[in-house]
Amino acid sequence: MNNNTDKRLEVTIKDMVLRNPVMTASGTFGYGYDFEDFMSLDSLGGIVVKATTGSNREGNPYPRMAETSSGMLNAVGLQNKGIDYFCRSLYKKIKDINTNMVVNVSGSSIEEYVEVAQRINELENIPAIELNISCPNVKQGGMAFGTDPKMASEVVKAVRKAYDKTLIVKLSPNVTSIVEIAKAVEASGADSLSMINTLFGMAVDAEKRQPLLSTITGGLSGPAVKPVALRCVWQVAKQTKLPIIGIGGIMNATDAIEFILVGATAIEIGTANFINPSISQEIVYGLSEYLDRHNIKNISEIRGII
Amino acid sequence: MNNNTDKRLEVTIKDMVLRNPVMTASGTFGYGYDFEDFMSLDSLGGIVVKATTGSNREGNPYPRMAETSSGMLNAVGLQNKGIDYFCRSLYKKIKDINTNMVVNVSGSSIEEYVEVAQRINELENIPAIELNISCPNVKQGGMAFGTDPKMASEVVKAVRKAYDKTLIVKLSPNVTSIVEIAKAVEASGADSLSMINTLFGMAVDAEKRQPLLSTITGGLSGPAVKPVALRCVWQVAKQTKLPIIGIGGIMNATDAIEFILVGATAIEIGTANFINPSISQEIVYGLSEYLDRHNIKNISEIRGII
Amino acid sequence: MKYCKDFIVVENETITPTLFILKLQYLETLPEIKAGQFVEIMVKGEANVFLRRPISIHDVDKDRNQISLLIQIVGKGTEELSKLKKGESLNLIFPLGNGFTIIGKKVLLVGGGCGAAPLLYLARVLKQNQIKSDILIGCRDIKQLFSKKEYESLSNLHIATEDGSCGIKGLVTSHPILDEDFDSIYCCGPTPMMKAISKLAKERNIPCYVSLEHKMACGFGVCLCCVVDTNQGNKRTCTTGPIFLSSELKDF
Amino acid sequence: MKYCKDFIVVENETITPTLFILKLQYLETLPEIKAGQFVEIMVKGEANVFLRRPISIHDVDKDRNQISLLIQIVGKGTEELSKLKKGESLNLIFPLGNGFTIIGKKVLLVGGGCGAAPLLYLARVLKQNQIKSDILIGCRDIKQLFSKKEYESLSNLHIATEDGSCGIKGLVTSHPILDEDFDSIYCCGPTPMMKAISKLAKERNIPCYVSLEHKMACGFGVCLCCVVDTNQGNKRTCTTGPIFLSSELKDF
Ligand SMILES: Cc1cc2nc3c(=O)[nH]c(=O)nc-3n(C[C@H](O)[C@H](O)[C@H](O)COP(=O)(O)OP(=O)(O)OC[C@H]3O[C@@H](n4cnc5c(N)ncnc54)[C@H](O)[C@@H]3O)c2cc1C
Ligand SMILES: Cc1cc2nc3c(=O)[nH]c(=O)nc-3n(C[C@H](O)[C@H](O)[C@H](O)COP(=O)(O)OP(=O)(O)OC[C@H]3O[C@@H](n4cnc5c(N)ncnc54)[C@H](O)[C@@H]3O)c2cc1C
Ligand SMILES: Cc1cc2nc3c(=O)[nH]c(=O)nc-3n(C[C@H](O)[C@H](O)[C@H](O)COP(=O)(O)O)c2cc1C
Ligand SMILES: Cc1cc2nc3c(=O)[nH]c(=O)nc-3n(C[C@H](O)[C@H](O)[C@H](O)COP(=O)(O)O)c2cc1C
Ligand code: FES
Ligand code: FES
Repeated sequence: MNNNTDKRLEVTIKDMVLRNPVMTASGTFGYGYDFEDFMSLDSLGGIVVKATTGSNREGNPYPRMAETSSGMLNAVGLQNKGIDYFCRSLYKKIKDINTNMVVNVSGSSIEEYVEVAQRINELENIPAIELNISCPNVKQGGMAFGTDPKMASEVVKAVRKAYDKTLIVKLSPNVTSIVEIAKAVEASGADSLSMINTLFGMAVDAEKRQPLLSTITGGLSGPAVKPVALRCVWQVAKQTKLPIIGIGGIMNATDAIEFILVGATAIEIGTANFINPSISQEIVYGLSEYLDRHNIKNISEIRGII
Repeated sequence: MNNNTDKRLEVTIKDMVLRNPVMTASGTFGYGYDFEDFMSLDSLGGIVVKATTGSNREGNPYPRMAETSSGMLNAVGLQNKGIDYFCRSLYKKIKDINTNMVVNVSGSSIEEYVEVAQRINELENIPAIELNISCPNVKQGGMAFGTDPKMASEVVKAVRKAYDKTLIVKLSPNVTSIVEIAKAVEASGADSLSMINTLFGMAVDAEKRQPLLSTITGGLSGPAVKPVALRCVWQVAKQTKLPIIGIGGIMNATDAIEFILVGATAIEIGTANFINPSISQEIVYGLSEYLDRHNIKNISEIRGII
Repeated sequence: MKYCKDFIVVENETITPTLFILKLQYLETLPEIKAGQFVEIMVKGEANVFLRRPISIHDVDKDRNQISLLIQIVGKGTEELSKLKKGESLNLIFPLGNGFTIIGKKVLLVGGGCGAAPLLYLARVLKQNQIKSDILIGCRDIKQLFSKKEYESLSNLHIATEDGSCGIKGLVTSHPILDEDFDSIYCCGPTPMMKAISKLAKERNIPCYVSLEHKMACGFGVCLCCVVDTNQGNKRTCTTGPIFLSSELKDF
Repeated sequence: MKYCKDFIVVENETITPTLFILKLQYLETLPEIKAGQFVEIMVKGEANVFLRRPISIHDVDKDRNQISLLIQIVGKGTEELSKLKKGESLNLIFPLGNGFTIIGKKVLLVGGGCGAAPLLYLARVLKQNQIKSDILIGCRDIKQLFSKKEYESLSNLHIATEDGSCGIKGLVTSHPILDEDFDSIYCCGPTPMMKAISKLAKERNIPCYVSLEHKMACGFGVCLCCVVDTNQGNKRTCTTGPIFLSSELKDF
């Protein structure tokens, strides 16, 4: 069966129709076209491109990466060329990719988030933004907005006013109660929640006696974080009504199914793209196989049954 | 060199002198004597025995364990026979073990914590307690005390009044700011901080479509959590003055050194004991070797240099 | 006394595509091992298995200092073990668990599928102690049957196969040998089978021992992950068990 | 076009206890590969390596559709690769990176230790293009020297060893060949060496290309982990590089 047409996998997130629940995570899939050599992008439900901010950002100094047990730390720090460049140059390159092209929006102030959202609102072929209030790799803003329910609420309200299309808000796991943040974001007008962003971590070179990242701390991703991500999705699915996009350590279709079972409507593949650049397409096939094997008529039948 | 006598490794935590920084973590080392077949207990700096509560607890139903990528989830839920049984029966079995025998103290109320601490205060051969305000596996108390600075402060103050010897408080990583909790605990009279307890997580059986733990969620341990643990120790070491015991995913001497580099005075080995029951003793040897190789005269030279 | 030591694979015998027997050589003198005890295996290799895997001791050859394990492939750990080659080494913690308590002079052993693993060594021990045993093995078909000759040399072998390709056709619970009288019954296999046999034994007031394969993190009593609900509350399967008198278990 | 495909190991040649050459067979027709490009290797096996490992293409045999990699064991991934046996398969993403830009008619190649890996294929390409090249290799002693015959057949080989066991005694930077005039210099090796050669080249106004071995998560431009600070800000080493004109790098 051609998965492109496996109707059982279709899901919707507010106004955005996804041909299947498989999306790719911001910061791990470039602007999509980098993967054209390895797979057909139109097999995917959606692609979330790298974080875009108000103006050009150089990000953090090298080294920005450290491998850990079943995972990696990154300290990229939102390197990107800013919203102007995005609208002027990148948008043209991605606007005809035949899947939902979602932009991850970041900033250091409410004004910056709003400005970027407003500009993207005008781009016809961007059906949704993912508001990144959970990046642990920048000093100002980023995770701060995502760890305080009041700040989270403020930024979401402000962006909601400026942005008409599907508004996904990406949550941080580095909080005492992710449910509290999720509820605040829900009440402030978000259409969907995606989670989790990276866990706040660090790595050390014992021989050289120094940190492995230039910023000392960074964001942990990969299979190591999956148990935390599943717990977050499960908690939030039980206590809010918004469609959830599950993220964290998904390496294969079984992992994706686990997220759907605990309540995710869609999922995003992150770090796995580095190891197998065609994994996201393979996971789409894997989902169809799972439905076949378990005789399931529509993926929604198993959503949130745990 | 016999590590038992490698003076370079000696450390102190308030009034407790450890012949080396290597301790074993509560819930992973039984009451110590279970490991006598595999190693000499007197090679260790200390042993933290299983959580003890006011009265008998049956813990959670089976299944209580799920394996994850580079880690495991547990949902034991503080099963133990209570403080009476501990004083009456277990204490006799452990009091002559020639290392620091520390008791992990848990409870559902401040009164329960105080009662247990008081009783242990009277046991001559228990030089310290580790106050467990961070267990994610019980409905009441446990982690709740460790995720709110005010509650943490209250329980520590109350126990401090009832307990004269070395008071270690074990912190949860499942908080927005571990530094905030650490400072509250420091100000309330703790002598030392140990961290981290397990990360709050969950695991799912995609084929059977059900959670793998009877309690659905549980506590994640093992190498998967090491980056988070290192980050917690590093943050707290920079912002408080208390000696820290580093815990989380330590599998070998290199891992132990990493914790010391970011500020830990001692470390505890947890899940690794299940895989290699003589690992804690091997890590003591590994530390001596590291000091030899790097020509370090005393372990304190490298403490917190990152 | 428990040990944590390397063994050397002397044979890896394929029984069916998902069932194999590992014969392992110990380089020292084997300690006393009771039937029903188990080992915790460190699984190396690309499967990237984190915890050890508990496996019953299928047989013991004291003279040669060898033990054998009967293993069914159910996941990545057992799959990895199935690839072991002669000469490779394997780290075990052993012997673990309580082992069977032998009661009476005429006993019945009941095994289903690969769960029957500990019964071969039990039959051997019973014979050494001049206790008369019958053994009833249930399996899907004749291809799943293993160690038939050994069983026959140690005990009176009775067989039930689902397709009738060997012995009677049907489940073990329908085998006529169950109508005979025994001093005790020792049962290892799938939980539904063990429950059915327990029920039968209870009705006839025969002590029935079962072997529980609970998930374990340590296998030697320190993690409290493997508990089973008993008349005296939660007990560790790895130390109080894995062999329990079925009447002590809440669920049986 | 980039590919993610399996290769088959046809040879694993040990040079020194920590240095080896893997010769890999591609089962299709190799695409165009530029000297200085690299591959990202999926490392399977018990080392439990999470990310791929970037390794330069040491040589290409177009006729046979083979490539070779020169690898130094520095950690668990390279250690695991060193155990590969003839016939085993290896998954690669390739070809990655920009490769060398060839400038001029008389060029110098300078390599230190295993960093010299990409220079063999560069020398081959230069010869194919009738460009006269000298190659200067520095290493600890004669035992560390590899592919000597190949180099000699492609280029004028000059050697500097720390102990004088081959060529001149001393560091590459003290070799007289550096006094000659070149249109460009291509330098691969330890960072201090590349910096020293760059400095020398700068003084004499010769364009000098260096190859950076930054830590990479993806290797094909999407993670932004591998950046280097250049005159135009942070650039990805894996796509803009790994070959950079040293005058463009802030640190050089
Ligand atoms: C005391 C004891 C004795 C045992 N003796 C034998 C024996 O002699 N021969 C034999 O083949 N097996 C035996 N087992 C079961 C064996 O331990 C498991 O099959 C094995 O651990 C599975 O590992 P895996 O990595 O292949 O499977 P995984 O990939 O971990 O899991 C695959 C599937 O098996 C299930 N599973 C995993 N571990 C267990 C477990 N401990 N019990 C039940 N189901 C499990 C999982 O839920 C999953 O559905 C015994 C178990 C215990 C506790
Ligand atoms: C473009 C490129 C081309 C390369 N070409 C070659 C080559 O042809 N031959 C060769 O032997 N090596 C080459 N390397 C280096 C090689 O990638 C690393 O040595 C390898 O990834 C180490 O993996 P490991 O698992 O053995 O080491 P690890 O266990 O990961 O680490 C061991 C030690 O090596 C260091 N290290 C790890 N990765 C790198 C890295 N990427 N760069 C520098 N140090 C690192 C670590 O900090 C640590 O000190 C190249 C690297 C790059 C980026
Ligand atoms: C190198 C890298 C860069 C990332 N950049 C971003 C980003 O710009 N914006 C964002 O919201 N998340 C970013 N993330 C987080 C991922 O989108 C994802 O939430 C996280 O990696 C967990 O998923 P995984 O375990 O599947 O990788 C980044 C992750 C990695 C590894
Ligand atoms: C099975 C199990 C039981 C545990 N029981 C306790 C406990 O009773 N009290 C406590 O403070 N921590 C308990 N812990 C947490 C450990 O002491 C330790 O903090 C945690 O496992 C992280 O360390 P590790 O990664 O080295 O295992 C338990 C952990 C495990 C795996
Ligand atoms: S498996 Fe750890 S106590 Fe039984
Ligand atoms: S390694 Fe990912 S962008 Fe270079």
